[in-house]
Amino acid sequence: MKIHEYQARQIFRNYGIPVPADVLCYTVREVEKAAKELNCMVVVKAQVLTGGRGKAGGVKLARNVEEAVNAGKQILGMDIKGLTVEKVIVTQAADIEKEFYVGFVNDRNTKTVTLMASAEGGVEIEEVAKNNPDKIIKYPVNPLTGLLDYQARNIALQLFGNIKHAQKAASVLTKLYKLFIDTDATLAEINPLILTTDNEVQAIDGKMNFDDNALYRQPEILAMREPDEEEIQEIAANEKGLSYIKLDGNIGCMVNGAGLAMATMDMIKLYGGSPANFLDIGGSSNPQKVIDAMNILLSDKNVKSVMINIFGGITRCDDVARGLLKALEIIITDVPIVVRLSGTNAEEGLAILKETGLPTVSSMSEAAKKAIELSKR
Amino acid sequence: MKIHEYQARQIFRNYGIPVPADVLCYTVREVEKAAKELNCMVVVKAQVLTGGRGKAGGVKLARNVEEAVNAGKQILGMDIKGLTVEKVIVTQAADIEKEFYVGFVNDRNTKTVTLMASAEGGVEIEEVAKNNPDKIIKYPVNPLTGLLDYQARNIALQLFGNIKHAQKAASVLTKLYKLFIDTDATLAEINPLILTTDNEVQAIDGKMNFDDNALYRQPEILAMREPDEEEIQEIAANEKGLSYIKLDGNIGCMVNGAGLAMATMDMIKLYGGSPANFLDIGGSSNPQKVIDAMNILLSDKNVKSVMINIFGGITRCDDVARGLLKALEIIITDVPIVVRLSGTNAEEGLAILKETGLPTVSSMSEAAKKAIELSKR
Amino acid sequence: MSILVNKDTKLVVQGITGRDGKFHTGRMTEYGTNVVAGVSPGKEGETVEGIPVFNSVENAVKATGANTSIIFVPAPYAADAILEASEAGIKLVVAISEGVPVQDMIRVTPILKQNGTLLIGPNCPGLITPGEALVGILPTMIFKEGNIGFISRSGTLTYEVVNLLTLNNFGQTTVVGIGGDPVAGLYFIDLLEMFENDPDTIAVVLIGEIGGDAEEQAAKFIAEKMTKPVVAFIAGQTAPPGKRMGHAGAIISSGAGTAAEKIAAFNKAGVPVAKEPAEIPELLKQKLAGLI
Amino acid sequence: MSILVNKDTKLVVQGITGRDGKFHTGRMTEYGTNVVAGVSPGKEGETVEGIPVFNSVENAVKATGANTSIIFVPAPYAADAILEASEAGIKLVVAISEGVPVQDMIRVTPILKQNGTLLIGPNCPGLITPGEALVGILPTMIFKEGNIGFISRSGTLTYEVVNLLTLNNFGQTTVVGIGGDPVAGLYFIDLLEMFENDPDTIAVVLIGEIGGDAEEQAAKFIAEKMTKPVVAFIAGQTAPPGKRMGHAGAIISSGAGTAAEKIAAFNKAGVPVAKEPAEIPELLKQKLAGLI
Repeated sequence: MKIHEYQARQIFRNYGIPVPADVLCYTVREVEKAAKELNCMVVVKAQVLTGGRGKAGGVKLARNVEEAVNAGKQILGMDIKGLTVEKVIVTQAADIEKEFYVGFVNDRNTKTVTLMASAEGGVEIEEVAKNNPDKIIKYPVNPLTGLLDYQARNIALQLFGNIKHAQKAASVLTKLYKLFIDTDATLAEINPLILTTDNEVQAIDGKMNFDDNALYRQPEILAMREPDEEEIQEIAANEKGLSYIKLDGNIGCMVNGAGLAMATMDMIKLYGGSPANFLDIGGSSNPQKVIDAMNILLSDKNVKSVMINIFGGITRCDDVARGLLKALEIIITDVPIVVRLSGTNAEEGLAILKETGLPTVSSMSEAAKKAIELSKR
Repeated sequence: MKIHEYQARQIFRNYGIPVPADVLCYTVREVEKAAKELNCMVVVKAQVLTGGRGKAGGVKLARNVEEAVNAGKQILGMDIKGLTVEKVIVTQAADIEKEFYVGFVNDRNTKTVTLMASAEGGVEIEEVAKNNPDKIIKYPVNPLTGLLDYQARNIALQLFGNIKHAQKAASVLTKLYKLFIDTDATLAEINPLILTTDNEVQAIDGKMNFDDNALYRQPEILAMREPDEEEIQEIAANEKGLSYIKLDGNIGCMVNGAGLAMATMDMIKLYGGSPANFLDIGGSSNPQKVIDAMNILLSDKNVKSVMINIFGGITRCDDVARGLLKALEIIITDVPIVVRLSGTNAEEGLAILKETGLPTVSSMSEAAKKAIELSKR
Repeated sequence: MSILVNKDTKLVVQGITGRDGKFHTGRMTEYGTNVVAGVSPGKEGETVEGIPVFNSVENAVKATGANTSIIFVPAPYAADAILEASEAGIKLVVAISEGVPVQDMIRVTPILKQNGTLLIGPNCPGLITPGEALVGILPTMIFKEGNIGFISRSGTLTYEVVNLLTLNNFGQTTVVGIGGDPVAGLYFIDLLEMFENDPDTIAVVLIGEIGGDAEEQAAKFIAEKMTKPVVAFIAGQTAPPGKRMGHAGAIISSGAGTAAEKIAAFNKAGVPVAKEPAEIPELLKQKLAGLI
Repeated sequence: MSILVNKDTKLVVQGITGRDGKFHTGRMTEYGTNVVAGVSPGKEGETVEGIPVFNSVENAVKATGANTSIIFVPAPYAADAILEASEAGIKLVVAISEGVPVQDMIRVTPILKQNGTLLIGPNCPGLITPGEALVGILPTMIFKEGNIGFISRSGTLTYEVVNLLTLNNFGQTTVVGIGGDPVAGLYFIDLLEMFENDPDTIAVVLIGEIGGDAEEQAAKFIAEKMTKPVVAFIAGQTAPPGKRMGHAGAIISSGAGTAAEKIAAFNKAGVPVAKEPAEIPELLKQKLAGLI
């Protein structure tokens, strides 16, 4: 789960990390009011759940209220990577002496929360990682001790040189680590963390992602969720026990198992088709789940054919077939469907489906070819 | 640092441990009001910072308001181990099915926070430890992981037998561990933890001690301090860099170093005298410290003679002697003083003190003998 | 021979009284797995599918000498169950539970290392040594004794490919589903090393997917350390970046973890990568014949 | 010979730029201790008393090969400094700092164990091997080379007794002040074992005090494992229960930790306990002569 910059800033503040004041605005009038109140040089920043905001013109410096209003006009309503900007923050512009990058991330290889830090702040850390990997400090935190004070201090000292600045930065690092752990984050990033011209250390941008598996114990984080339209659909699917991601092709896929679902999408592409979605219905033969899945699939008007790909394991294909049968009685659609059943009791399952008149096959590749063919009619 | 039961109950509640409601009362009138409001069988309990309250008659069951008032009259103002009862709590009497003991303590040997638990609750755990040591479960908690859920559950299951009761008790154990760690406690004890007749698990008494060395980071705990007269004196001494404990003898002791101070008291006793105090002035030659120490010593009117026992290490005896000289110029007393100086530059120190006319000696035993002799004049 | 589980496996089932725990205990016992104990607090003395139940793993180990554990408890309690098994001396823990928070796994990892406990999963189908022991939820009928090692990050895709292998007469030494979570127990390289050291395994099939760089590390390990042939498949070539494809670990982050990168790494390591699952048996044949 | 510190000791001083750190660095260097480095964050490149200063223990160890550390930082930062030393590979840490919270020491303990780091203190005067190395704040003029091992929980009482030993011509192999805190690094039994194994030590003087049961454990260890004679003294016979006698660890809790119990334990173990410090040299003479 992602949150907006303004939400990350608030979490940072709650943990005592210095963050300049900001005002959340939904309208140009609110931008004007905020700029007047701040009464200084401000930055107007689009609040959208995607990166590359700066490059797209979603962040503007304004020297006075008039400029802030203009920035607000330009940014509110603009489109950034397919997302419409519905809100901005107006924040005091900082006097930047130097910019740094600091962030914590769950690292698969060391199986730790890992601190990433760089004196090359303000730019995308992925670019630094690609072009100047030696400019990034990677420090895996021992989960049993947490980030110790001396560790934070030594790393901050490497970045900042000056011990007084380093002590302020070390305090930010230990707080950022604490909030990362407390909130079950998967990413907590300050970019840039700045040294101001008057020797203060401040976070002037923030990004946080959270572990979906841990949201059950993070009610305060969950309450911050502001999903876009696509995500609303994904969340709704999740609540029905389905895992759904919309893609831009025209062949709907319904598969049991995430790996097989990905392999199915890949195969459609390999054979010259284009998958409309990822959809994993998991391991049950419950007809309701199939109905829910089909409804989600078919809500995408691009879908021209559907490929149902089931490998029966513990769940037997004959049970799945019976479930499908019931589901297909209820679903009324003229989108053609091809069903592939394989694995446990596949033959019995295919026999059950015969009566539906649907094309039924026993190999994935046949199913994919058929679905592509049907999509082109 | 110790706190009262009513304060421990509040901490327990803050962490979600079930504790029956209680009302703190300073007067019989307040007791009456509380008993009326609770409108049930109540217990009136003296709030004093010492053990053995029950045996002394400081805890009384009252079946109605009249009995509660009588209990309040008896308990308020009573003397328990030299302490006057100034307040009581009135709390709902519980329907006890069974009593247990659970507590966490810092254990020197395992160097861990150790859980102590027993199905023999409600009596002093020290007696259980003496008479039925096998009835006590001792579980050292791994500091790196904390008390894990399965550990709490397994221990609770050993005590309670029934899994539903055990799960409630396990939840109390994990909360008690958490508050122990969070507050830098040295003891957090629930005795008894009860199973009620309607299958609830409740803490109906609580005791907590805290690490004096950690109070600097526990402002909320420090704010709970309610020292008695003796402790006020000890705290005042601490603030002056002195460590002072009043005893009931008549020979005042002033020593540099805690071990040597204890050995000095012991020697006075060994030679037939009786020490009036423990007093460690630490390792400085600052005259003000000597003045403060003498003032504290002499505030005890039982003191008939004073033994100053200094072993010069890093702090040289001649410096100490100069400090004493200055201090003795300011202090006006007719209590006789004997000074012992040994160690670094002891001879120079003794020479400096010659002019004061005080008896000066170079061995501890001589000093003790002299002080005893002086105390008997 | 085989890796990790075999006739000497003495299995304890944590969460045996739950729906899944009970069902799969029956299946594992049927397959011939030596299930010696179950754990369900407060139910010591009962039996499930004929297996004695204990209050704790410690009690189960003391009474039965269990050396391996399988965990069916719900995700919020999984990490605690893993630690309980490890602290009780269990040397291999297989966690089926899906949806375990990453921080829980990070906290568990160093304790397991201290205790010398191996973990498979969480969010995995478990593993099987055909003809000897099933410790997991895999459908047994598709497996066949043989000499191909098999490692995969997914469930049904594993069954799909194993089925193809068996149909093509490639039996398996051991098939391991390591699970789809970002931070898990054993990774590809740990298992590749075990298969390399297993005398009965002559080749390994590896099924990877997008997210992380476990495949890249596996490729490096294969190039540097392995003598046995390996054939791979990578799922998720068409997955969009930034989206979690069902598995918590299957997500392309900031341009890293793509299928293209993984395929390139394998190709560089001399590991043929199948374009689709059906191609795997043929690639294996050719690789074993020294043709590719 | 000696224990723990000697001519091979390469000492790093943590907190070298503080008042105490600086003062005692001078004293230790004067005594002949091989002080190789100091640590004070942000002051790398400076020198104190001629000793080079580094930003971190890690840097100091890399540059100088330091193997022992002494800590003078204030109590709230002491545990962090201990961990820094241990994680940097230091094998003996001596923590002088007074007033360290017990929980900090409890948290530090398992990490030190993992790293194989020995700790003396906190709240201790350190240790000295006369003629070889001083790692602490003890007044050097009272010590004399010889063959008596010495362990104590207190400071000035140690000096009092060592002074008596030296005056009676009992020189010392190593004198260790283990500190007065309830949870500390090395305890009596750890050091008794080291002295037992030190060929130059012929007898040990042990100065205990009220609180805890380290003395009782020492008595048990002596009875079961030691061949060398031990003479003891216990301070605090007249201390009231429930009061902390200066040292955080010197408190009689619920009737346990009394001097009487400790004296009884030593008597049972055949360890003579002096009635007053002045008696110790005589007891030692008699014990060494086999008279008691």
